[in-house]
Amino acid sequence: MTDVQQTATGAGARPVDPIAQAVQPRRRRRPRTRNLWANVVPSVVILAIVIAVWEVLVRSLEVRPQVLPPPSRVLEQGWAQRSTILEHAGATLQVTITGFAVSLVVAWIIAVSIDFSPVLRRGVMPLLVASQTIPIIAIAPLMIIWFGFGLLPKMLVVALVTFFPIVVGLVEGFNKTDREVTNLLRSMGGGRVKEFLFVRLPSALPTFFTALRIAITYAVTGAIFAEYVGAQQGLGIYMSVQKNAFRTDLVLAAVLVTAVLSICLYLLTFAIERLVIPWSFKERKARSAK
Amino acid sequence: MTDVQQTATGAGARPVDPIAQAVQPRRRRRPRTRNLWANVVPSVVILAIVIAVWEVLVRSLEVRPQVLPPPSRVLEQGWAQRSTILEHAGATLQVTITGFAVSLVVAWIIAVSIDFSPVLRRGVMPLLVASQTIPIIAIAPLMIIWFGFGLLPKMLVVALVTFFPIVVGLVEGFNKTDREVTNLLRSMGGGRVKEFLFVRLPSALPTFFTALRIAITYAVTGAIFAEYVGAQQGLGIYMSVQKNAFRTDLVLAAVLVTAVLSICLYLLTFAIERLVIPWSFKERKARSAK
Amino acid sequence: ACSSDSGSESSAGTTGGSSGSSQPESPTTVRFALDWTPNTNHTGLYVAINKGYFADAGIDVEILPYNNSSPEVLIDAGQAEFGIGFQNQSAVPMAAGADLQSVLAVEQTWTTAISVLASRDDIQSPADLDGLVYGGFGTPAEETTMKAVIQDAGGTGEFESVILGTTAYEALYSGDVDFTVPFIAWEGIEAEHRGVELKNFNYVDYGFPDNYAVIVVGNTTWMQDNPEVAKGFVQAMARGYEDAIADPAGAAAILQEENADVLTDLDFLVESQTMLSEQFMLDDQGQFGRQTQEQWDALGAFLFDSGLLVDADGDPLTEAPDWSQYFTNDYLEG
Amino acid sequence: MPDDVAAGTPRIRLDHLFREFELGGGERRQVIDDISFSVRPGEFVSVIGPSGCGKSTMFNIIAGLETPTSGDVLIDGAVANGEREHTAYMPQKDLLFPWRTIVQNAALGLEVQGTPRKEARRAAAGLFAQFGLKGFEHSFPFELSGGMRQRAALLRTVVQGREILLLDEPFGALDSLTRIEMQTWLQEVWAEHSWTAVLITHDIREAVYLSDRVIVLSARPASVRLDVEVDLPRPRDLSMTTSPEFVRIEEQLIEVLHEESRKAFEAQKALR
Amino acid sequence: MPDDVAAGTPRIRLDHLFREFELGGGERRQVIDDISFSVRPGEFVSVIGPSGCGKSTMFNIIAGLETPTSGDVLIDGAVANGEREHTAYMPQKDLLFPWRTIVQNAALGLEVQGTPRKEARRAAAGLFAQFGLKGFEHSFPFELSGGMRQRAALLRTVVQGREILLLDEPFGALDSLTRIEMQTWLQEVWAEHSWTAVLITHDIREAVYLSDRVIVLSARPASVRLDVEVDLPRPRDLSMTTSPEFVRIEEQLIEVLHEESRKAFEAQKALR
Ligand SMILES: Nc1ncnc2c1ncn2[C@@H]1O[C@H](COP(=O)(O)OP(=O)(O)OP(=O)(O)O)[C@@H](O)[C@H]1O
Ligand SMILES: Nc1ncnc2c1ncn2[C@@H]1O[C@H](COP(=O)(O)OP(=O)(O)OP(=O)(O)O)[C@@H](O)[C@H]1O
Ligand SMILES: Cc1ncc(C[n+]2csc(CCO)c2C)c(N)n1
Ligand SMILES: [Mg+2]
Ligand SMILES: [Mg+2]
Repeated sequence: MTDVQQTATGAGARPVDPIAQAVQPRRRRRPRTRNLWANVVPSVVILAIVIAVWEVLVRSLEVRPQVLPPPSRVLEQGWAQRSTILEHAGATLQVTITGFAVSLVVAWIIAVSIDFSPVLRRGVMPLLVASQTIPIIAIAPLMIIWFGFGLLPKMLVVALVTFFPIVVGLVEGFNKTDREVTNLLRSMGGGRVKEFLFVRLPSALPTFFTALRIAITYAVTGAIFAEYVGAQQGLGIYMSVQKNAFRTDLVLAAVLVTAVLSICLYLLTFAIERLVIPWSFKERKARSAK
Repeated sequence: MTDVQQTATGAGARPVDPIAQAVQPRRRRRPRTRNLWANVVPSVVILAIVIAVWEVLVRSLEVRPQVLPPPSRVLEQGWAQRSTILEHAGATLQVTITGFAVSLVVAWIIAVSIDFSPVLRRGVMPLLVASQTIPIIAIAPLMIIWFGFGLLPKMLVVALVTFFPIVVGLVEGFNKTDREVTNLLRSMGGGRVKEFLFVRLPSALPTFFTALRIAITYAVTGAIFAEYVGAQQGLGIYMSVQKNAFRTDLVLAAVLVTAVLSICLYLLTFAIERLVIPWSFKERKARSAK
Repeated sequence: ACSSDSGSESSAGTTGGSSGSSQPESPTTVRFALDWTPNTNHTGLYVAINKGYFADAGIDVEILPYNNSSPEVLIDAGQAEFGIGFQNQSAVPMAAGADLQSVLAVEQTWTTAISVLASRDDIQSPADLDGLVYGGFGTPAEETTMKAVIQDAGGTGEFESVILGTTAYEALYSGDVDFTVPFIAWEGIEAEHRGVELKNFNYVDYGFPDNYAVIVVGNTTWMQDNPEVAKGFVQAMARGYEDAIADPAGAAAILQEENADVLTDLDFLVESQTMLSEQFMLDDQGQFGRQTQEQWDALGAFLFDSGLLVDADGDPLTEAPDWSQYFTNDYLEG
Repeated sequence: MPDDVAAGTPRIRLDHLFREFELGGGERRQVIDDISFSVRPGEFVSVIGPSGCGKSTMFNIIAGLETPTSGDVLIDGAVANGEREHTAYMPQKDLLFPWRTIVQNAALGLEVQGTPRKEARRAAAGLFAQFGLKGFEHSFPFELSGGMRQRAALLRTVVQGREILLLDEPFGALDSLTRIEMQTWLQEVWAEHSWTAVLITHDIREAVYLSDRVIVLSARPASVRLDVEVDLPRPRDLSMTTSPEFVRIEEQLIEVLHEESRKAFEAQKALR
Repeated sequence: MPDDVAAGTPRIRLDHLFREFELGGGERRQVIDDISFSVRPGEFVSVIGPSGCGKSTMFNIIAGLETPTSGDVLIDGAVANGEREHTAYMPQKDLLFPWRTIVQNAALGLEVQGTPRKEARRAAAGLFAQFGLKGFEHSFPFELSGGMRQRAALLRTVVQGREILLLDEPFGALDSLTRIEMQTWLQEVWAEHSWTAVLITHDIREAVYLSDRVIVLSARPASVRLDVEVDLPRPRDLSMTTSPEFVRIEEQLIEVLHEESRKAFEAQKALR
């Protein structure tokens, strides 16, 4: 029954968010707070154990901090250098955000064009897939040769790393609309453009946000990557320099900051989603409460 | 009707392969050969145009080959160096395959453990998600400090890059099994282990292959990446060296080889899938022929 | 033809088939980390490989190509036994307690300079570099070094720095950065060949003491544990360099032969090697490879005074280190 | 069969309709094989036939979404192949958009046709009481029960003010109880308006209960196998489903249908 | 209501069954509220009730998949709360596994219970002719029509040789035509075996047509609203569905059910 009900509105089928889905047990019946609690506690416990074991092992085996510093030292030294690290993090964030903005614009343009032209779709999609097999690490240095070491090549690297999942998400989202909905709209007198605006676009939004979520975690890493290859500032450069200065502790501190940054951006997408497509949230909530 | 029918067997719902799906129009009614034709021709045409424009532009603007060589030169020089490139490609392939094997083993172990223990799931999954926000570019050089220039750190990088989608695919796949199937099996006298063997495992396989496909394209890039950071052989090191020797043409030739390698592995997964879960193929074919 | 255990006494004329019964069955593997893509700074290594000097010493050399990690990091971490270093660069981690020792001076004097495009009329002295952009390599000492030079020339020492690594020179030629540090005998000649004229500022003209521009660095603990292998290695390498001094053209050809897929322009290699061999590799006594306490002390004092030296926690050193610990001629001579 | 001339110009007339699909590789599949029938203004006609026989294809042709390979659709006597402005179409699944509230969903047709938003929504809201949706204007579809969703979908269909309603298994996804309620309700609202309606259904009882005429199609390629007038008085109520006349028609339909279903099934088996 | 003592020990007896679910946050939802009834050996009982009233929950309790909050399930007179070995269960969706052929699917229950593969499949294959599946042993589920899949699911259920069959809306997903065919067929095979069966359905006609007794449950929390004996002779055929006795029972059920449905609906509305 439920299945029938759910798939009945073809256009509204919920996309699968691999991450969000994997994180949360599928059928939750418990209220939010308790759920959060149950979700957070085990990870924190495991994390604490890992960190404790690391600390103890490193200290007892007297591993040199250049090779592997204890977590306490990472935090301590990272804290001592917090202003420098934050400054670099700011630069990275700028690259991430501008690059991601470019990525979004490009992805939307490609996805919408593809949606309107089946020939383009068949022509472009395989190329986009193939483009993902190109090792960015090899292209990034060339980018610097081509575009200098300003913001541009870094933005391009971020865009290159992130646009693909967004395009796929959008194209897939647009295609959620099944034949029957198209027929319905056409029977009402709507053409391809109206079909797009009234159906394909709104029904693609949940999938779009799922893709956005996946893409944004790549974005920060992509930015750091681009910086590693050549930059004035940024966490990538910072890590590279600190590594050559034998400061593994500071490298790890910067890694931590990167992870925190990514996770924040990841969580931010939920807030934006809630703002843009509140109906999707309401629906999901109602369904899980059943 | 169709929708009801398809979702009726909850355990057998087809996973969505973002790439495969995006490449092919959703409802194909035409026979295979013509379809292939229609799919391949547009991409080849577009690719040919891009290459031609590139060639003409580079030649007429007299761009120095160090900056951007014409495609003809890439092919020509790449061909001249084919034995060296192939040798390096062999090394990369070795890293890719051993690393991917490790990744598979680890992913299965994690996914199965998670499937059997909800606490573990809630504890481990958020950590795995967080682990994906760690910039590998920063960790890879540390790996070299820790594990040297041998196969180990490179295998680890490949595994680190690829295990996550596989875990997510598997966990998601295992969870495709809905309450009613579980009830059915339990009413037959099956416990958790039997449920896993009889239902969860086989029903997860299609999703697993989808994830495998996504992961394997990352694998080659991951290997190259690891080599870039430190290796004695492999396409990564080849590209790095050639870039420093201002041989952009050879860098691009190696990029081409990388892409071809990735695409071959990608296509290989289809063959393996067909071998392992023939029913899934038959079913899909029957459905698209309808 | 018989040779002793370490093979250090075997003559130059050894014909290769030297498998004395006393020699260990499998040669010891020594890993050597490079600082850059193969170039004339490395000639001795490739000559020694090519001519079998390492094999004679029972050593199998494994070359670790350049990557984003500096050789010092790899050697300190025990992932390489030896590698290329630079006196002014390697001194920094040494002072911070890295497990490193310099065992061979490949180039006796500065062979790098601060370079700008010759066409830049606005830059007449390092003082004019204030506010401009430096294309850097991500090594710990470089910014401080630049700063010291600029200040000595009367500037403030405030400039921007972009870490580009191997792309730095392209960026200089294309004008994307204003100055960087080429090796005169490598990027210097290369620039000339491609028609780019450079203007150089030499360190010694701006208060810097002299510097062994290229050295070979080893892992101290490992060398102490394997003194014979270390000696065999250093001496074989020295012989390679000595051969290069004696016959630059022949050595250049070997360098090319050993790196056929990257080095193609033999004329360029010969020119570079000739310059190195003739101008930079021998000391006052006409000897190769030796380092002196005076030069280490002088440069060390400069580094210490400039506040560049820090301990493992990043705190500035309070007293000057004992530089005699950081280099040795023992493996070369013993 | 009713005589067109005697009864005036029929609202819909299908005139020797054929339809084939190209399957690629030169193959063709014939789906509709010479269908002709008429629907009078204000008449309620049900079409019933084996699964996959071509019912929806026929609807698409009437709705102007597909063109016949040969033959014509005539609306009020004029050829109207490919014209979409005459019919409003209600699919089996409700196809309510989850991102629109019920009133927004109901106004969809008008909005697509270019009516200003406000006006369209006002028009739609006016019918909510009659459709038993009062108070649910600003709910989202997932907040409604299956029957209410189906009513909303019908509202979306009729508010367009088209001459003809095409209902493609509107109650197929509902459970039997809700279905019976919806049938009763539909027959009430239909009595108030003078809609011309064609209904596809798999439910024989539903067809007889609601219709003035029931048309049975053959297995694919679809042709008219039977065209039965249902001469029961209106308004009908549930008790009438047990009347001898009702039962007679039902039995007649079941028999023909089973025969066609069996044919369709045999054809499917032969394919294997 | 039949008297247990007079009729011998009932096969199933529900004795003042209650069931609540914890909703977290201290809230509880009562789903089953004091259900008691018995099923005689060989009897066919249908259970009918509004959507979401608790029918499946009751089944799960009988099947031993859930335990009652209070009250007991007695099988052949012995308390059997949480015991799973007495019943075989057939869900609404066929739940055939796409990776198993039909015979492998049919043998699933035996395999899970530990019967060696070959033997299990041989046992299952023996029933194929009777279930109209001869020749489809090595087909995959997607190659079968809806009715055949449902028959395969029933085969998978009965081959386990359990004393009691629990059928949870087995024909809910079929279209009306196929459904009627399946009902006729089920009633034939049931006549040959002496299965004790409990059937959940939404289809009143189906309930009356197949059962010896029909039990109507109230809206949630479910309790027994009505327990009607269907005293029609067997074997029954379709024409019997129009007999006065049949119609009388049907009308009685419709009335009670509508009342309950309305209650359930009101309750839902009140929640908003
Ligand atoms: N565009 C098309 N190309 C090829 N075949 C088609 C096309 N559209 C429909 N068909 C085929 O025509 C036949 C009839 O389809 P249609 O949807 O009209 O049947 P139906 O009677 O509505 O079936 P159902 O009862 O399942 O709704 C089917 O076999 C279908 O596969
Ligand atoms: N584990 C559970 N926890 C909380 N509530 C539950 C649980 N299982 C079922 N329910 C609730 O119990 C009620 C009855 O569910 P059940 O599935 O038994 O109904 P049903 O009569 O089978 O419905 P349908 O006709 O739709 O099949 C529903 O409201 C449901 O949400
Ligand atoms: C041939 C050659 N060219 C450039 C560098 C890069 N590099 C590393 S350290 C250093 C000195 C400046 O601080 C320079 C120029 C190199 N290693 N070898
Ligand atoms: Mg249809
Ligand atoms: Mg139920």
